[in-house]
Amino acid sequence: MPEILFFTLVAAVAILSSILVVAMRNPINCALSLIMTFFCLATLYVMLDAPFMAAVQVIVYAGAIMVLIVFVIMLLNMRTETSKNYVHGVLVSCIVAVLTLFVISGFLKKSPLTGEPGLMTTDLVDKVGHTELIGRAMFSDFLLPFEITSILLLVAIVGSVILAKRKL
Amino acid sequence: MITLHHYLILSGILFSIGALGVLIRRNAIVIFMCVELMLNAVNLTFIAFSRYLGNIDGQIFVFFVMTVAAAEAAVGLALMIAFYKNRESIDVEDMNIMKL
Amino acid sequence: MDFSLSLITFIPLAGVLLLLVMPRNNAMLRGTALCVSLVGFIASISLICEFKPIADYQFVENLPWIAAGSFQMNYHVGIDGISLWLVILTTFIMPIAILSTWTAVEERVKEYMICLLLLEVGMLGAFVSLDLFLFYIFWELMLIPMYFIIGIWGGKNRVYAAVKFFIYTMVGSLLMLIAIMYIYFKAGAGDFDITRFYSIGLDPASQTWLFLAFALAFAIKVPMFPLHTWLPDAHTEAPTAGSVILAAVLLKMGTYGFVRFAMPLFPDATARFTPLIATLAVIGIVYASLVAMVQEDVKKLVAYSSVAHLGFVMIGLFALNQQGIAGGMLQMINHGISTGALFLIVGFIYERRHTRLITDFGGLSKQMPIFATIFMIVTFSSIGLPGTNGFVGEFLVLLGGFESGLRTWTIIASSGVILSAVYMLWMFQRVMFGELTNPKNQVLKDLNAREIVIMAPLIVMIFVMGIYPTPFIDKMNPSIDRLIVQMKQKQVAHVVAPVTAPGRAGIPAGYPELPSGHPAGEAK
Amino acid sequence: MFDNVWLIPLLPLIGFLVNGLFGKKIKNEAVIGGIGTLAIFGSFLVSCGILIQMIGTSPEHRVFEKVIFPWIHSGNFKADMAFLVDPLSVVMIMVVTGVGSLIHLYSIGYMHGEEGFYRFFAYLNLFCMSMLLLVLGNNLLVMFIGWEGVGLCSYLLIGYYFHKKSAGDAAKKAFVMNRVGDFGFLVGLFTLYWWLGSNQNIWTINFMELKQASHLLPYGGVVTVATLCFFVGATGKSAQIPLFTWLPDAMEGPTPVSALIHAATMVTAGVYMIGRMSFIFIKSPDTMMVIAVVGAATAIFAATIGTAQNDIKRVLAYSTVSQLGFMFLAMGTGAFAAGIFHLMTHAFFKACLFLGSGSVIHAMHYALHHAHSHDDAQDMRNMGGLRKAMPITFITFLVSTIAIAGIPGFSGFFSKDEILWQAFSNPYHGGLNMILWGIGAVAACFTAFYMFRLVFMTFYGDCRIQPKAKSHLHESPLVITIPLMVLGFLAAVGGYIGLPKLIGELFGGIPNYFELWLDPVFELAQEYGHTYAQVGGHHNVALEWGLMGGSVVIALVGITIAFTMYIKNTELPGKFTSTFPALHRAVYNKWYIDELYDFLFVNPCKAFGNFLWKGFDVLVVDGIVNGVAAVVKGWSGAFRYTATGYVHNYAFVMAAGTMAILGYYIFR
Amino acid sequence: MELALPQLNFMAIMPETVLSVVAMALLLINVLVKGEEKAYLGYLSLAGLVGALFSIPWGAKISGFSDMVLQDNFSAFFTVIFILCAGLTILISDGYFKKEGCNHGELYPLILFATVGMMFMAKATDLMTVFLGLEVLSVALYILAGFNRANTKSNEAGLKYFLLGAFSTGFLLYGMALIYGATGSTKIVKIAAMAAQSSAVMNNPMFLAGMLLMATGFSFKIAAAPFHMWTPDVYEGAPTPITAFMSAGPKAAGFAAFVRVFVIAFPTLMPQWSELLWILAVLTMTTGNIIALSQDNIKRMLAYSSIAHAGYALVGFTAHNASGVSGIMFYLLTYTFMNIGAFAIIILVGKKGEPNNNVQDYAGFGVKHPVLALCMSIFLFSLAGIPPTAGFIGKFYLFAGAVQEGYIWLAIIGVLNSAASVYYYLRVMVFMYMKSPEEEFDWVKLSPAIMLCILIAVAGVLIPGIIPNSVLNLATLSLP
Repeated sequence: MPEILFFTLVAAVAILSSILVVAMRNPINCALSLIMTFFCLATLYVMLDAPFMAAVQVIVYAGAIMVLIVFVIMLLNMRTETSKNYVHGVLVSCIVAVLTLFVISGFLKKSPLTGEPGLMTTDLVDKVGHTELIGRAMFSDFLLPFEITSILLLVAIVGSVILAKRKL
Repeated sequence: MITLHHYLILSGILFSIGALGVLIRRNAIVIFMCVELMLNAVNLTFIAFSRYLGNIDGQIFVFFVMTVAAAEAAVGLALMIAFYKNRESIDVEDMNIMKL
Repeated sequence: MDFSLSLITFIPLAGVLLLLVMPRNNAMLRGTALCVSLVGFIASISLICEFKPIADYQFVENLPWIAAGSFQMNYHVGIDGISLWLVILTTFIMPIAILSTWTAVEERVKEYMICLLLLEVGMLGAFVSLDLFLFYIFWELMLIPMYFIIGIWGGKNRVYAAVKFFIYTMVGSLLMLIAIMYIYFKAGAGDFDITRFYSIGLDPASQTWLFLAFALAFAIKVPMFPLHTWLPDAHTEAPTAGSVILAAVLLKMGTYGFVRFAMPLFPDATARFTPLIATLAVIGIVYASLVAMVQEDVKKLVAYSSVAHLGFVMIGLFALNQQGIAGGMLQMINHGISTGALFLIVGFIYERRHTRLITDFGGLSKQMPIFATIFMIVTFSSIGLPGTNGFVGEFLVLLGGFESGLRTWTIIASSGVILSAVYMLWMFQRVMFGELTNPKNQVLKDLNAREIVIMAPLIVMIFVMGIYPTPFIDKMNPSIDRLIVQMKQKQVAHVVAPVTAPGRAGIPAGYPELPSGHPAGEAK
Repeated sequence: MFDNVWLIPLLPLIGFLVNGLFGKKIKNEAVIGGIGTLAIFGSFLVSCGILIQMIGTSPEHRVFEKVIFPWIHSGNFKADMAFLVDPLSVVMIMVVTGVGSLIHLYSIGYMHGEEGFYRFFAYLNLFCMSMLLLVLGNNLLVMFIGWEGVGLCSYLLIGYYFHKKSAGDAAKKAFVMNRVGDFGFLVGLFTLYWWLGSNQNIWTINFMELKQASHLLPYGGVVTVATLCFFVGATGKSAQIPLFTWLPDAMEGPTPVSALIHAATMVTAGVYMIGRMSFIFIKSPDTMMVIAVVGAATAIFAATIGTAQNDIKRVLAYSTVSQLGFMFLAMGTGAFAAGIFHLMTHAFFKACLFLGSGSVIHAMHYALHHAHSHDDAQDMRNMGGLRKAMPITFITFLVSTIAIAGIPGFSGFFSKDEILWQAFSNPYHGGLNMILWGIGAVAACFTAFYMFRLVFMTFYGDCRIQPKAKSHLHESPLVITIPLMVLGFLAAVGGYIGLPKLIGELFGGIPNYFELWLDPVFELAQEYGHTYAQVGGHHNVALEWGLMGGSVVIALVGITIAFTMYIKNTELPGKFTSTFPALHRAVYNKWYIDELYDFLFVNPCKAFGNFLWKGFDVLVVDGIVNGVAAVVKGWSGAFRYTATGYVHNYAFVMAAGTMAILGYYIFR
Repeated sequence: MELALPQLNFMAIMPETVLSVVAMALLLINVLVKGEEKAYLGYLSLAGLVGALFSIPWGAKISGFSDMVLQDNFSAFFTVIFILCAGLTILISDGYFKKEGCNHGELYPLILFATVGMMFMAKATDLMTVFLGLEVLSVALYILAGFNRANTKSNEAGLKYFLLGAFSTGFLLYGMALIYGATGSTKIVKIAAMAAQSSAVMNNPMFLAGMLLMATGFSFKIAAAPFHMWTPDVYEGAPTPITAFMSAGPKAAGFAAFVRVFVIAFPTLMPQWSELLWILAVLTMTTGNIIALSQDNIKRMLAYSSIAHAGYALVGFTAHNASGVSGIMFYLLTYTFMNIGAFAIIILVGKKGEPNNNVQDYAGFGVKHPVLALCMSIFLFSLAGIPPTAGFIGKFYLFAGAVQEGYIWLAIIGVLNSAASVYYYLRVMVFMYMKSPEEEFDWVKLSPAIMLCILIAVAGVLIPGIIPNSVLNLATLSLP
């Protein structure tokens, strides 16, 4: 019972802050709200027996990516979006978003969990440790994706340099 | 008892809000942040599934999604800077040289 | 295997390659193109000599071409009596066409000649193909050079005409492509050999749709009545050679398609749609004649007359008897010769006066007697005067039509012989007769040697085919017989009722019923 | 000699080719004319040979077929280029080559100095060839070649003076009207071929085979249809109602042409055709009646118009139409031999008349030309009293006029009388016979009247030519007058080979050679006819004499009226005109038939064609095509605005699309 | 606990390895090469591509890295397409980027990395590899689209592509997540097995929804309507060689992944996705062709045309039988030739900054440069699907596949579209040949590289058009 209360609280904060991301006029405020959401999600990850993911969420997402974003916002010096925050046709977009919600929740409600159950029980996580589990998986079965990721990051680095460096 | 569906519905809500943000905001950076919100919603789904299935694959996937998000953030922001240099704006309503 | 057909088909292609590497010396280019086309013609003459009047396909070459996945396409060519003459017609017309724009086309001669020769490849290929896929390839291949010929070397409104020509034809042929695929899958594993498709028994329902798809493609090309409007535009805008080839050969693709593909492949549907096709053909004849009558542009007039003439061909083909089909086939060749000649004639005066309006002329006979004579012969050939080629075909068509279930249609179609005289002669009169009032016309020069050389073979053919058509008919007869037998065997249900004998009940009341015996015999 | 029948059409063909191809180079008129004339004269000689040979053979063997080469063979259809020599075709070739030769000869003089002299002779030879094909053809198709060939030559020769618009118009009109007839001919041919083929399995268009198979044909019914169609063909070629209007206009051609084509030969092709297929025509009583009625009607109708024309050739043209009507009347009443007989005599006297008028025109033209006058050389109102200046022309003309008027002793009398008598007495049309005879008789009266009016206006009375021109009038050269004389002679005596039985009996039973000669041809037809019509119902010697006398009287009445009006009392015509102005106007304007046709057919056709073109073809048919293109382009123009350039719009579409897909599949 | 490495099988990713190594090496070499000589990097990358081409293990079925990838003929075939695409792009790049003044050496490694991404997509047998391959490709493409950073159009193209691409990634990922949830695996074979085994999975709405969301994600990549909207803007704005690259390679990669995932993972949902693809195909063809009709900018026009071509390929996918799929493969291969060939000509005609990319600017090109115009015509005719070009054979197989499966109406709509498309292809030729030249086209300079590219492209259009046997057989042998 306390769990569900906690979940509800975290979820409410996550939803609220995400709404703020969409609604705030100042991009900095948006970014901060987003960071708030990320923290909420990290909390939820912990509740889902994924402490390592929670940590990564905080470090990578809230720490690295959001800092980058805030930095760029500062760089581009756009404190506020002066007159118009929203594009034209907000109402229709809202309808679509509500529809999205409706559709997604519509099928999610009816969807049982049918996947093949795995071995990673809460006990195992407790016993072995989440990080080790992740690490083992990452460097055995998921070696290739991991390597691809390295290429991806390399590409991103090269690209950022090419695109944003003052002088080439 | 918190069930899987709690998480799924929450992620659905976040996904929808993210999508809404993409649709209605003018600022490219904010739009990108909304995309990130969507990705995070997906991440939540993955991790929830992973937990309830007892299968680690989903978490690994989330890990990669985060990496991708980081890479996209770098490239996307670089693109925005380049655009801003030329146009003094990152308002998506200014991105319409090419149309029709 | 005898490779003569491939040789004939691809001689022009060799010419194209030759032209590609030649310098831009107009005289040389023209000469080469002419030589190549002449070589092609001479080579094709050998076909006539070696062609045996039997029903089988001859000079057959069947080589595997594409065999991948579920498909098997062969390079399968061969000719029978039906396609023989169309091949000859094509090779015969080409040198004439090339000669015809000897001086009219001064720009981009190289491209022009290449287009003409490529066009020849396409046309010949389409006529000799016995593989539906191969046929389709050639069929579409023809569009490209023709498009350029109209579009680059055409008149004022050439772009519109060229694009219209291209897309109009394309729409029809693409639907045919779907139909080809459908038949292929219906026929089961194998190749695209038409003889194989002939023998599969399609159910009437799918025959209906397939026939419609084929018929649309061919009817556009023919062109049949409501689908004809690309023709006047294309003809009017095309340069002389383009018009000549368009009229002489390209339109025949449509009728040839009917007789080679649409009809034998779908006998039931053919029977079912015969009334419709015949109706459209008849409407085409009368309608196009009436429209031709009031045209102000000579070329347009001739273009509309083509619609009418091809209407006759269609009637003949769908009469589905020996005379009708033979007539239709002959009429195809005849139309190629006489209408080709008419376009050449229009080209001659256009080259001199740069106008085609009938009202700009008048009284040319006085200034250009040779031209007048030739024009007159061609005019009468087009009208179908006995002794000229036009008659034999038209007569057999009408005879065949009358014998078949299309009697009523044929009678209406016969009125075309009146109307054709009306519009052709009226045009002839306005152009050639009367006072030579226009000062620009008073200085016109008569045909020069080149122009006479161009016209001479056509004129000869007009008479040869008119007076002695036997060799032409004899060679095609066995193939036509086979076609008819093939179709009658497969026709399950005839929508057009077979000829019903009126019997002897035609004697008016009041006259005594008579025994059928010979009265003279009884008297003695 | 029979075997050489192919020479008959070949010689003129050679003449045509030589003159046509090389005439321009030859230049020498004598040579050109000589070639042309000799070509046809050669045919004449061959024809004579054949005639002589045929006379020598027994009547049963007077049929000879000669296949030259196979022409169109397709399935069960077979038409060879083949000739049929029988008494009927021999008569025709004799007339064609004989009269033809004379007219060729005449043309050398008449066409002297004309531009395109060679062209004229080439055409003339071509015409002779076509006509000979027509009469010699052993099947309907060869006949049809000739049939259309003569139409072509007629077109070419009418349009000989192509720079004149009227000539071009006339030529075109002639050809088109002929084509209307040809359409009928073709349909008739098809009907016959198809019916016999599909019902009796006799697929033929060969005359002899048709003749053998004719007993299989029913009476009436399909035969009526076929024969009526053929008859439409005949009306076109032979200028009968309703397709007669081209013939008067055809006078735009040079006069020898009028003589040869539009009097002696081509226009009689319809009659010949009916004669050739008499055994089929007779099987349809209805058609016979139609032919007779149309013939009679044309005879009287054209005759009335002829009374009011002032152009010398037009009078003759209407006269021709009228005489052709007589021939059809004969055919329609089953008097085939008489019809052919009239055809022959008519060829003589009408050719002579035309040539005579040509001679007059020639002289007039010369005279007026030298007087620098622009008066119409063909208008009889400008003539008068020419008999002194042109005696030979006058005499031959007069003889022919007497012949056509039906004065006993001259050829026209015998033939015309025979027709009238048979129209009266032949049993085919019951009560109608009397009426037919009556109409024929009245037409004969008119004939006499307008012909003598012509003679009187031209050769008698005061000379109305300008004095200046008068002195230039002179008789035509020999080359012109010789044919005139020969034809005049024939017009006078040609009738004696077909003496009516009645008269023949007077002279010791001289048979009607002509009828006897043609008997093998028409025998079968008569037999068929007698199966449904009683013979000799009216036969009565006294009656025949009476009618003969009557027709003479009628002719004399006509002549007298003409004499009264144009010699004795020259104000009468004027008075008559002013008394009945409407009638005169109507007659003078040919009963407004041309205008009627324009109104009924020509103008609506043009208007309809214009409507179809501009109102339907361009607007609707092409409009749909271009409309489709325009609609597609329009959609294109509209749809391209979906690409607004705004990212959020694009994202919106993507999201909406995704949701639509999801919603559809999840909740359906 | 031992770290048990699975069977790695580097053979399975041989070409990718080669290319990655070459690309990284190039990044280093780039530092040493001066501005004018960046072309050498191009040559080196070409060498790398050739190396990759030869390192493809044909005929083998090698799965590696715990079934993350599967090297089979299917992926080999697509790898060839990607290598060709990259090679041809590199051939036309040097001249263009020199002209535009941004011939940075990073271009070549980026192209190679994008190619690597595509290759991974084609051989991915795990949704994770699909996703990562796609991201490598996408990220590289975002950069490449915005490569000419001084050019506002290029900026805009890059940014638009990025925003929309990221957005669509969200949907794709969400779909993958749902599939994962429904089946408990991201391996496509496993997914299929689960669906086949258990009706609970099959009846799970999540499974269906996941499939649909993945379909939309892939649709974005292959530019199928209504997920095509980015295409014209991005194609127009991106540097022309990159446009050429994007129109051919990533589309092929998208199809490769799309086909493999759907055919192997979702055979049980075949009725649904087949129906969906039917609708998408019709929408895509029609939208692409209709809007292309009124385009003046030739790059934009080709963008719409490429949308339409995706539609044609979807026709074959809808049928997903042997003819259809081998048709897709053949078509994508030849489409690479014709489209890049056409873009090569566009590059030649274009001035700096591309102010003259309108159809009207081609007036009289045929007179001034008959050979180039002829090549352009060949490409355009091939795009229009007129024999004897490869475009026709490809379309034939695609539509024949549809007909074989009874999708007659789809085929009919397809050919009607094809007929309509002729109009705008012809329009270019109208201007090239049938209008009188207004300019001298003296800036059109043929470098050996671009000549080679055009030559290869012409050969690649004509040879498979006339004797398509070998290519078709290869495609048939390479079915997934």
